[in-house]
Amino acid sequence: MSVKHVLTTCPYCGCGCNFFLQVVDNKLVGIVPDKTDEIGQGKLCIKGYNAHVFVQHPDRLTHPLIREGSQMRKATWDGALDKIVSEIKRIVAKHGPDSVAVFASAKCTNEENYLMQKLARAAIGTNNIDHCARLCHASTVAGLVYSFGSGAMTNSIPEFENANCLLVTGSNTLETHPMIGARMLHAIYSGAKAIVVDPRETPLSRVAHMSLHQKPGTDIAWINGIARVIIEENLYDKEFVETKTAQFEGFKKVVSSYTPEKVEEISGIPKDKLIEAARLYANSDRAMIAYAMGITQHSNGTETVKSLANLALLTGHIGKESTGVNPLRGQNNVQGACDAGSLPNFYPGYQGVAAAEMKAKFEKAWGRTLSDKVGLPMTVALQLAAEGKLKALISFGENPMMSDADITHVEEAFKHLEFFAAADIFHTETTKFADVLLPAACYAEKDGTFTNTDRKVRRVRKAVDAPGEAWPDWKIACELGKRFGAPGFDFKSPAEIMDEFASVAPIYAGISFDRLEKEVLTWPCTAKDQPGSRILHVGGFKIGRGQFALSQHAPPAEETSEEYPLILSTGRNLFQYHTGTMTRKSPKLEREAPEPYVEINSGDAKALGISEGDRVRVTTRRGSIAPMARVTERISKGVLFIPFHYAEAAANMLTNPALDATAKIPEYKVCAAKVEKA
Amino acid sequence: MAFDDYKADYLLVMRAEHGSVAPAFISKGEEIGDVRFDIPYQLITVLSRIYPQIPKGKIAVVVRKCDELALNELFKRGIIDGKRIFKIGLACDENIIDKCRCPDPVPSKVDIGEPKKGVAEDATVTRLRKMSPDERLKFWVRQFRKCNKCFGCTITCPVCFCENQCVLGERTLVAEKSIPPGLAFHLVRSFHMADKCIECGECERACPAEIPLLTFRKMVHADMKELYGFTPGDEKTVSPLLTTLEGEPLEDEKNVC
Amino acid sequence: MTEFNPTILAFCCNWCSYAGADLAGVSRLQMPPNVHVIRVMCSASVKPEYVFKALSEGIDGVLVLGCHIGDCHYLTGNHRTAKRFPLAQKILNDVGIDERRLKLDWVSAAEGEKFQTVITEFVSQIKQLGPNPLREVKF
Amino acid sequence: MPRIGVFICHCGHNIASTVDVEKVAEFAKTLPNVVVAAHNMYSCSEEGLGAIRKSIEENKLDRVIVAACTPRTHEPLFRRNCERAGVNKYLFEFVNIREHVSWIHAKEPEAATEKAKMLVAMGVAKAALLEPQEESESSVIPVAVVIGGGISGLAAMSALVSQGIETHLIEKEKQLGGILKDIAVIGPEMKSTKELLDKMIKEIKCSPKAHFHLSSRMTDMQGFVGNFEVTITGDDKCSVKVKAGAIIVATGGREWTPKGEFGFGKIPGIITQLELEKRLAKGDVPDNAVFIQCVGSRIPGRDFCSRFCCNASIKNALRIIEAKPNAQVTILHRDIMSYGTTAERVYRDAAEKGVRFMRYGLDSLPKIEKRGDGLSVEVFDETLDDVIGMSIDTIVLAVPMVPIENVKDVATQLKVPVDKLGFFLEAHVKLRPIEFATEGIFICGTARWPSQVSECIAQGLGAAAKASIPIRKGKVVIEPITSSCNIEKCIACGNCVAACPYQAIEIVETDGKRHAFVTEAKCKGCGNCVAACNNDAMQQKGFTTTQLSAMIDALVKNAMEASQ
Repeated sequence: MSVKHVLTTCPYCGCGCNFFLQVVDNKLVGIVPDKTDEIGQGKLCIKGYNAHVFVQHPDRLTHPLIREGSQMRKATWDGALDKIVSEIKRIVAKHGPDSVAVFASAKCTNEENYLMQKLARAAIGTNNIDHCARLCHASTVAGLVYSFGSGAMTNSIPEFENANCLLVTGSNTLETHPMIGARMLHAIYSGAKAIVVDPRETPLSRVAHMSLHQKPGTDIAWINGIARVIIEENLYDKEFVETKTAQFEGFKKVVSSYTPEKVEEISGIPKDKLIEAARLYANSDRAMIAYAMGITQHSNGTETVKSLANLALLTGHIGKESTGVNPLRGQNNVQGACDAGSLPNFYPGYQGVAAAEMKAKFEKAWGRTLSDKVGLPMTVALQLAAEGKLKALISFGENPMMSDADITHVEEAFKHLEFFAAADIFHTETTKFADVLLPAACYAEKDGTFTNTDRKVRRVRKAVDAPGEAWPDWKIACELGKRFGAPGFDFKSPAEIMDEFASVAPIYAGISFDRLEKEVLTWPCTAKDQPGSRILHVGGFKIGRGQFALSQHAPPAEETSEEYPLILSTGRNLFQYHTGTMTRKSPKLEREAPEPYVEINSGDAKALGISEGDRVRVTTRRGSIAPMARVTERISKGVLFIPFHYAEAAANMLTNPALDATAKIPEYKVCAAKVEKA
Repeated sequence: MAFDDYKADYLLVMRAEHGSVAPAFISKGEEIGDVRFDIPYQLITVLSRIYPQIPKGKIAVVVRKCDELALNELFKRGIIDGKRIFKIGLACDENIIDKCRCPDPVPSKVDIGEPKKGVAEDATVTRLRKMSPDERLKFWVRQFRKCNKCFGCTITCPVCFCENQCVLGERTLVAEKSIPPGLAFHLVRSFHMADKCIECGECERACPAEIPLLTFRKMVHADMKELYGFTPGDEKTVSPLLTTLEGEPLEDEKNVC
Repeated sequence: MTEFNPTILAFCCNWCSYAGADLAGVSRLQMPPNVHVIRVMCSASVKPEYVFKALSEGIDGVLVLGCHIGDCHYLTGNHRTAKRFPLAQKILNDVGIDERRLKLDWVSAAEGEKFQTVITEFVSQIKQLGPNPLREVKF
Repeated sequence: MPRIGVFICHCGHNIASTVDVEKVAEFAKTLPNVVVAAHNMYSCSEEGLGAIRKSIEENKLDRVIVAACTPRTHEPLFRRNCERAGVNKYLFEFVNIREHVSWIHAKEPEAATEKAKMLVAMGVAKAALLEPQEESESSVIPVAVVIGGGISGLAAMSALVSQGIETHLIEKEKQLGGILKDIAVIGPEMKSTKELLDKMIKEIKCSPKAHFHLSSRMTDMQGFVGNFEVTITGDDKCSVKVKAGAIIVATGGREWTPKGEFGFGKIPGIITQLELEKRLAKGDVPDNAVFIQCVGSRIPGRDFCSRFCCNASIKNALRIIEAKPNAQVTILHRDIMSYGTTAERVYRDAAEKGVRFMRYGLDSLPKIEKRGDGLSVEVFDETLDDVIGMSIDTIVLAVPMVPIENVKDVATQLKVPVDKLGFFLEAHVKLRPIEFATEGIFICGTARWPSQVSECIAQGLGAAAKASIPIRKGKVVIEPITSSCNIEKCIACGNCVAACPYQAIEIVETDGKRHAFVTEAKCKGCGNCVAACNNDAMQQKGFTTTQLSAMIDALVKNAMEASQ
């Protein structure tokens, strides 16, 4: 009898809680939260407690499969890998390397993402590498890099506990980042004033000091409005603005037109509330901004992010304990996947592919000539595929057929692809289209690291063997790299991969598995003798000055009409996770939220003769689904909310694929819809 | 600490690992390592997950007083076989005693640590008892409003053995209002625990929302004592909720409430 | 604001208290119309969980009526009832719900008058206590 | 999706005069899953029943609700009606808006109508979740066991064997007859006991179906109605197991032994009634005698009347006087209980024949002293208002009948209750007087209560008749309100086992999983286990947690909407 308690990191949200997997003779029997972990503190959310359930599910993929007509036939690893390489080579020869794209995954480890982008760049020769960050915080990376020079959370999770003011917007924190939400609760119940701005009433807003409900897609308006009040009432940090920021005057001019009255008209937030919120944020010395998809998933997401950053610059609430601008990253390793360079415009460590010296540096490091052409973002890549311009795709664990906007259109893309190879742990809506499907190991079956939302690099440890012949993705990437004839793909362990990653990415320079055995490290960690910095921008910005952005309110890409009078917003709930591949195979989670639903304001419901539990039909210009109605006062009049976890009524059949100009993130949060009784 | 001291095949302790403190279920012959007692893991819960997988052999486990009582409740229900368990008594330190407001922190047999005096009362309980019902309700509503339905209080509880079958996950009793789950959730749980809870306080430690669950448990504990003079944690006595009135004062016809 | 009109739930056992209620009806004994009876076979089959559920969802009061101790159609069924509900009351009290919103009493098949008295008294009791505060509480 | 039909009954004016039945019907139409709602004058009339059946067919209903009177009287009728229309009868739900609404809220029509709506809403919510049920049956072993060979047991046995039912009789003594063995004649008719017993025993013995287990006792009983197994052990320690479908308890009672009352045991010449019977049977007749009634009965602690003692004393007084015409016989009593025409006649007859009847009170008990080789009795005569003294040689104490010593053992073996005095307790004194709550076990004779011989015989025959019902039918029907265990959910905590008053539940193991198991034939459907179960594994048919929760939800929903 061998009984193990394996310390590892949760595979769900970006909190990055640590827990022990209880293993008896290679069987997972339970989970024990790690009481010495600074994030979880011996606590977990319901998903964390169930994170072991799907791992040994009978439906796991166990053998490589190759398409033969409509059938998938069992294949050997050699057979499958050779097939992928020969197909890609053929297509590259015919259409050039940029006709191929690789999707990495924010569920995979840093090491794996490092290899996936290396596979695209060094082995295939294209910068067409991207992952689901495109769908969540692409606008954050773009926006905050502009404002501060770095796209990550400026402060750390434990700091929420000591804040005396929280400005939370576009984040249903208690449901989507429960352990961060817990810290916020602690702060609130210890007297901190929380301002929650959201079209829905959330578990957090219910205990918050102020709960404001803006009309979806009007964020820049109310944010600028707050900025104006702060300037008008001289509540801003003049010294900080003068010494640490740029473009204040221009900014001042832009926001001057956002009078409380105008803001109320645009966003529906009462003007006195807006003023109160502005004063509260400006006058608190430990004021933290936290936000998520509600801000980023808009056709003007990047601008909205910048405008939030403006508030911090204006008040100097940055570079100090319990302040800053804090994007709450959705995936367990979306931060790490970006850090590791699974982005079309960045090498590992946010080193631009367009910059000649960076290209040179990596050509030297990898011993291959690299493309200087910025690659295709995931969303654009799929559009091009639909137009037949992108020919081949290798996807590691992505599920665009559920997660991307306007699925009908995404389906076109997959139908048009000449060749599609996927690696995943389960069959998904996307793997249906695969020509080659590879069985991958999940988090509990491999070693590596995740970087959680507050930039902590946390170990993932192998607890049980992968099912059947499944391989960890890093091994798949290595084998593919070798077969493409590229050097530098024979790694024996994730530790070795991390060493190479650290050697090329300064922000990870100090990080190694030996150190992680004893401690949790935070990037930037530039030297082996440094713990890394919890708080960014202390004493100034590495780009010199913080940049005020001149963001103007613009209406969403799609506005309500006679036919589509309601605004549809999408998102997650506490119990399911993203496309449900894992959570829907966990009985306890499924039991809590078993079926697709649409939240509708009780007033609207009454008007439409819809009552709780009715089957309804929700339709937009793109499609139509039939979820169950959940009638509630907790959502603003005229707004609908549908979680996107449910394939049987996929919210993304409805969403608008309109993209943010810079970040190419789709506008998941706003589109025009109608509801009727089904 | 060595196997021979306990003639056991397995040893369940807490030890330092990867810069954390971890529960460790060590088979005979394996390295025992750097054993720690400062972090209060609920080892009985840890054990109860593993136990069904271990068909035979004697298991030595480090137990605090509350763990001992928890074991008795498990023995009583035939969930764990007492003959297979060897208890290594651990006397709690002041820090933990205070955290648990624990009246009785000394195990029947102390092998580790110095026996320390217990804490007489839970300040919050006293405060709540003094309140008017309305104030008390306000207090609890404000607390329970934070509940995020993680089920930590049930999952980490050593005497909560319904496992995946807990009714709190069903829609029958706890209304579907997403989260927080409302008062019924906590009332039902407290009733179910009334004749089992041994006040180890793990539910409170495990609550991300920092709801004073142990305080609630202590109140119900007092109720059971007052009504039936019953205290959970004894291997022999049957729960009063399962016995008839034969020969009890309650048999009096006036017994209505 | 019109006078408070409580909504009350009552569980009656098939053999005694439900029959007692029928007898009250046959005898045309008048009583306030606030009580809604759910028939169960024995008061011992009433889960205290039901009471918690009902009160949490805003019901103003819950009655549990069974046979007199010793008369239970199921021998010692109501003994368990007599054990469970005092505890349920205390738990309600612990969280600040007035325990008088839950009442356990014994009504035999022959006690139409008693049924009337129990109902009338309980309703006026609840009227005194006022609406269940949880009606207003939004979790 | 269930298809529910709701039928509101006017019950003539009984309901309609208070409740606005049309409003209620209209409201019912708006409830989930209701496809039709109607109201009719008398739902229980052939016309009303026909209308319901018609509607079931026309609307393809699979659930039926009648809102009318109490289910305790009319439910079977409406269930049968559903069956006739092809709907499983357990998909019928009764809502009581007469006894529980119109009759008790006569002065508040609006409120009554509102309440009726709520109750209908609750009924609909439950009905939607009802499941079809089948009455299960279990076979019955065509054998009866009678415990006790006294007059009651023999009466029962004779009735059974005369029906050709295999019957085993257990008697602890060597010979049959019980207490009557020692009694020569039975009052008031002065019939000969011997003739009675011999006739009965002879009849029984000539039946091949009769089996006697003398000098034996029941030492164990397992099983349930139709399938009992009784272990009978003889004084010789060897035991047999008998399988039976029904059991009749006729263990009788015994004469209470005085604890020194009036000097009993200390002063010679003071005997009990039974002792006197023995002497008279031998022809040993006292020259004079004083009977003292109610010795040890109708006093605090044993406050019952033993019912036969008065007649017994009168009978024996007469026998003495007949044997010795100038014998002086006095009966000291606290009220003479000689009910029935014959007994009353015999009582007056005795008085005429010179038997003296004197009343004494508990506050002035007769004083007895030894005088010479005789006895002296002093008693305060209430009518003369003076103390009377007399000297006699025999004093007879009329003591009550009490339960047999080992009554508790028998009770625990059979798992049946006894009352405070230790007599066996029947299911219901009026409704089910000769059977126990536990099905298949019956009771007769003095095991239940002190009785006259005639009553014992009557009860014996009655018990036999009752016992022969399942045996003749060959099967027992189990109404589907029994509990069952969802093995998936069950965690074998044993709460239900402890809660079940009928030992119907045990923890068993099926392929490695421990779980509770309910023996349906033992389950009476009290649902105690359901309330004891923490995780809803135990469910009672027709009263599941989902069904009752749905009723609560319906009430909450409608009440909250009404209050807004």
